[in-house]
Amino acid sequence: MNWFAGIDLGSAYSKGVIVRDSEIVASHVIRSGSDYGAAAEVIRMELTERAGLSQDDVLHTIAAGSGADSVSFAGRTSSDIVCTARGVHSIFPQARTVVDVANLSTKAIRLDSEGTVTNFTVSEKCAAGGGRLIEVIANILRVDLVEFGRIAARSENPIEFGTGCAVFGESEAITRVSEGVPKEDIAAGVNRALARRISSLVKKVRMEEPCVICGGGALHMALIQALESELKVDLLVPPIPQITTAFGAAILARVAATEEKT
Amino acid sequence: MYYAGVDIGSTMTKVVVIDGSDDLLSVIKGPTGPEHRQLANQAMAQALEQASLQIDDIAFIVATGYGRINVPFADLQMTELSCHARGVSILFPDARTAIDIGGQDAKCMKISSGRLVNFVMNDKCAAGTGRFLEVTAAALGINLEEMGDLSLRATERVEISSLCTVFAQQEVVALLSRGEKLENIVAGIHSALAGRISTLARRLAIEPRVVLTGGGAKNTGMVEAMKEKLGCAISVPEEPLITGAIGAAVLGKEICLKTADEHGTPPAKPRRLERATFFKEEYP
Amino acid sequence: MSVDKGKKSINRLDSMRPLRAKVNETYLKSLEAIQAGKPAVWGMLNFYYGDPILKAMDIEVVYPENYGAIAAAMGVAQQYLDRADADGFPTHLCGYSLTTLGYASRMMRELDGQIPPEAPLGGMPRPLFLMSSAAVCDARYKWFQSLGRYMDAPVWTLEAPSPGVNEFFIDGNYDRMVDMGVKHLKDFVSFVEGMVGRKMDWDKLDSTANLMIEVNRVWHEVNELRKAKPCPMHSRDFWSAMPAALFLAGDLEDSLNLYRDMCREVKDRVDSHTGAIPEEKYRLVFAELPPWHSLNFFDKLAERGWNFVIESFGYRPPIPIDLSGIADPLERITRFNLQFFAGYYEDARKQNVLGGAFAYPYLKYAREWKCDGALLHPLISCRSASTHLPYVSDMLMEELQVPSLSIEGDIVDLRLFDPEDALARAEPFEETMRYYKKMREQKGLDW
Amino acid sequence: MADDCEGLGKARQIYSDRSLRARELKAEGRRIIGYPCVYVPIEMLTALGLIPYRSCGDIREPVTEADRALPGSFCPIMRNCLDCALKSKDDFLDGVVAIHSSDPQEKTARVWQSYTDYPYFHFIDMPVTVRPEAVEYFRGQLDDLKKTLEAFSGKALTESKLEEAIESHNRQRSLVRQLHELTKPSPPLISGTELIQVVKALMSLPVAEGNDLLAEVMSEVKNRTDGPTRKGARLLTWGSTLDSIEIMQVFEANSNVVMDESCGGIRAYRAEVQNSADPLEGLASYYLKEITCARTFRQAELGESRKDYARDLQSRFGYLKGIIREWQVSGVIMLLVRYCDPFAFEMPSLKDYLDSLGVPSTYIEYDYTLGALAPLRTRVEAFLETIS
Repeated sequence: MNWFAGIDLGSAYSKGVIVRDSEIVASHVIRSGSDYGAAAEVIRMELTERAGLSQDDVLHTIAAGSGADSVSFAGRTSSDIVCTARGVHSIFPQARTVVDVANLSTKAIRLDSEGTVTNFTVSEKCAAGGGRLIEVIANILRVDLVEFGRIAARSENPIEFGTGCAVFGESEAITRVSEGVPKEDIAAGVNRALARRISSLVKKVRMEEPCVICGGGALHMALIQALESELKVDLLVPPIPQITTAFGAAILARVAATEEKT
Repeated sequence: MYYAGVDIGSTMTKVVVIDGSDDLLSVIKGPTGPEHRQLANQAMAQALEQASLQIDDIAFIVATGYGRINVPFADLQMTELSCHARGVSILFPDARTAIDIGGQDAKCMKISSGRLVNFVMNDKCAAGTGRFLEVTAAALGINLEEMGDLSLRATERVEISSLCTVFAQQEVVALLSRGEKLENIVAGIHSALAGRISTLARRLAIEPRVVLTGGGAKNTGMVEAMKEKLGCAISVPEEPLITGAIGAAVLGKEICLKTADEHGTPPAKPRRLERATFFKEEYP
Repeated sequence: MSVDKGKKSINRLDSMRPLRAKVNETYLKSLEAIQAGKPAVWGMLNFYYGDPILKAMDIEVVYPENYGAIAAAMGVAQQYLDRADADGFPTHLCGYSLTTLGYASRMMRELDGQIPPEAPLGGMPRPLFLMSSAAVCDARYKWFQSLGRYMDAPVWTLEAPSPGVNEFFIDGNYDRMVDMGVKHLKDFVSFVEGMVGRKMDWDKLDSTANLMIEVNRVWHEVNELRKAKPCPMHSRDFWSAMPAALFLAGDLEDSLNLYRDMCREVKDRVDSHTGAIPEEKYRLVFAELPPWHSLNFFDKLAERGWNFVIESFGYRPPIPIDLSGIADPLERITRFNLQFFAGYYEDARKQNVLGGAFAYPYLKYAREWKCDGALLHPLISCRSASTHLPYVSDMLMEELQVPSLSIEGDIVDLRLFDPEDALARAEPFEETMRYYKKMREQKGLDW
Repeated sequence: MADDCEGLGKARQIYSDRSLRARELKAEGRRIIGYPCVYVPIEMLTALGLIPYRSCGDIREPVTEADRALPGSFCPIMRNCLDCALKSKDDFLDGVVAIHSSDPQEKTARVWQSYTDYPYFHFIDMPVTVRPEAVEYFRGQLDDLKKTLEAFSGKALTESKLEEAIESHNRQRSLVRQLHELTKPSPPLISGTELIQVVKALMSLPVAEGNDLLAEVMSEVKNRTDGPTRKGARLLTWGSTLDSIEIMQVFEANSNVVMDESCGGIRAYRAEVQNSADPLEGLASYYLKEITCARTFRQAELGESRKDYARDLQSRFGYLKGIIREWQVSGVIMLLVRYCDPFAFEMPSLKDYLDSLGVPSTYIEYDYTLGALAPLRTRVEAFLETIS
């Protein structure tokens, strides 16, 4: 049988996928921690175990993400943007725009009917528009991410968020708390601020529907809703959004292997 | 007569009660949560209990810090800058410069005859605040407390871009996976932050004695780095966290006595602590 | 010489090397002269306007902008940046300006006018006066004005008109620009005469002006040859060779011959279909200041077939203009300086691109040099070289279906530019460029 | 309707809904011309019956559309201005006159012009020095503006009409100065917050209506009993633009702001256009020389042969001396809008000058959003604690 693996080592989370043909047979997500190499090994073991395979069963592995070079067992590395595009394409072949909301940065990608990247843009460094902001603020408000979304949905008048910096978003939230602003308005304000920053990225690549949101940020319903109202479209969400890039890497691995054969 | 200072900082909340001769009767410290009002009441109640006093025994209460507006029972609110300056000058009467490395900002204060006369603050970029340490520590998978001792074991110092806290996380992880020694990275982190803060401090002509307060002052590695960057000796209070609260209490005392002189009686204000529990869900 | 370069994937021009050597040599010569006590002037990029005056009067000029880049590359900038910060200058100001403000602060307030010992390449001496320019960036004349906190050297700010695209063509506007320019230069000349206590040698100015114009005409011709496929000359050669024409470094007769040699070599390459890189798959335009400290990053891109065929509007020679009929050298200089921008206005108006002199040239380059993509390099602390880039990228896409890749960097915080990160984007951008090649075909654009 | 209240009430109303009157006039067939900067010679618009309307952007409006063409690290006010235009919040404008007063203004104007299609758009180039040839060139630029305005309005801009317009705008300037006389007492009769509302109303109205409004405000304020209370410190705010009351209220929470030296305050009104045989000449020299914005390169003497820093400071900031003395200013807030280079470079030198006068000052930076006002508040309070 032909199994292929994709590993996506991000700054905050590491994800892995094993596919057979285009079927996901195993996937796994862990915190990257401070050692990419170790994280990659953990994922590799967990994946093969879950798939009931030995490591040699996996014919080819492609690694992507900021830690890609630390994946010793990968055949080669590939750009996370290309992987994300391929991953989305195999899940939603009709997709033309992708928003990948990672922990620190956000990418907007355009693709054509073959899943080829036709345009993309990445968030500016100092306005790190990523899921981190939500994690940080949820922590301030002492609510988990589910609760965060729940209270945000209740807000009548979300606050305005000035800064794009995740760390200063935190100070801002704290000062708002001290001003006695209700939690839900802060939560909703964060989502809206993030959604706005993401939507201007998407506009830069000239969004075309259907539009998919993936990456860790796609786990936040409230963010998705905020983004949908900013962009005035319905967003498609993959079943396990944070592994989309790893999945794409695995698909690429399969393609690469078959190309080598022929 | 007794006086209290309540300092609701971005990460920690501190309350002190002092008597007429500035002796500490109680010191309460706890993490700042999202419900400041309850927190203030709760912490105050604990402080009173520790000093075995009633709320009405307290002649004057000054609130300071981020959450100062959420202390319902306070007689006066003052900025953390004035309170820090006053607190430092109480602990070190000859102090001329105070540097406070807090969780959300860094402040440098000039002190003259026990009062704040000038200040600079960094709250523009997190790279110059205590958060830089917390965030990078987390990225390295170590505790904030370990950092100081770790950095003292450094054989050399790794250059860390002090540009941005958010991206410094990635940088330090990359350094680790490149095989840099953990202690050398930590030393690099301290020196990067110390560089930022000493530059900020230089906006005020620095005069000895220089006193370092706030969470950053509890970090030996940070203190060493600051000494090096400033090129002068640095004093650190026994408990650097409560400087602001002490200053608040003392300023309260002084205001109280002043009005007492002017009007014969100190400003009496009936006050009551709301029954409080930590993190009570505010929104049913 | 080219043997050790052989490994490199960019096939550099041999004729570029003497030009680069000449610039370094000129720098050292003027340094010696200065150390021997010859007065020096601090200047800034002013587009052939003030430089020929100083050159004709044989005055040594040092350029804090260039020195800021050197200080950054040599890793000594940080202490000057910190000093400027400590002196109260906001940290989001231009990194070069903060570097020299910190430098001046150290030199004047700590070292009583002596050049700081740690200063690389002999440092910058106390100036006789400062020549600033309003061109391109208003932070620049405010920067030189701010140096007055530290030094008693007077500042002359050169005016630099920049009207709107349509307004440029209103009757009489151009003549008034010339008129102001000439009057302004006249006063500048007498100011300089007063400062150095010497009179202007007008014949020398006349020949200097002519040489400056001719050098830049040849230099422009060289770059026109790069329209050929494959492109015979890479941006790296442009940046290496440009200072002799842009800052009028060294003897202009020599420069003229060296640029002619370059023209010959490039022409030979065109005739023999020799490209600047082994296999030209993609032709790119590079927008604004390059990452001086990690230029080898272009070699990695060259391996992928990326050829950089045109670049940096801010450093280009003006589109040639015949000024032989203009008797007054000051007027010739003025018109040549105006041509740096004005050369594009006519064309810009025809295309109805109103984005101004800074945006339009990139459309022209992409069209005429047949570019598949643009690599934009926005700089956190250099707004004037960055603010127009989103608009440029938008226009390139709107008008020409040419995509852009934007990689952030900075002029002093070199760590900000991440070559790895940049290379990670190369693969998807190649897909993007291939896609828009098809789009252009559908639109009937011929590249 | 904009006329159901008067004086301060009306100013407040127009401030909170600035385009209210402009839209009414538009409906009556008048033509409205937007201008993003106080350097635009609005007298020339008034003289042709066009209504000048200051485009300010809106601090409450989060920037979303402008990202398409302007980066994040760029003058937030210009970003905001362009954003409002791209969201057609100023769809009542018949045209825009922009000016090269700063590079962000220039870059924004050019993007603005190419992304929108107003019936009329003119960009004025502006020299940076006050040298005679620069004034002459600037006069020529105004002559070009005259040509395009005449073509657009179909009317001739006669000298007499222009002199009339200059007359009434000068009147407005002197009325605004008289209004500021009323901040001299302690407590002042009118607050900094109210002054912002009045000035912003003036920048949204035809000059004649503005002058009527000023008259109303003046008589109302002169014998009011509900004026500001005495708060101890008397502050001067200095900077590029301070045009939103939310920021001013932070300053005035524990002080009285008696003068705002910014183009949301006194800057456009402190001096007057001098009568001159050639009115365009008069306008050119007023706008280039008299408006004290950091963008203009001033020096003690033209072509000075030696820099004397003290005289340099005098030539750049000397106008503040009288204000500080007459208004008994006890502290100065140097307010910087983030990424405003001309003003950012000015800060250390201004501090030097204020120190030489013995006036305490503090430097505050903000990014033209209402996001995080708490740090601002802390800085101001701490500053007030140091000077009280």
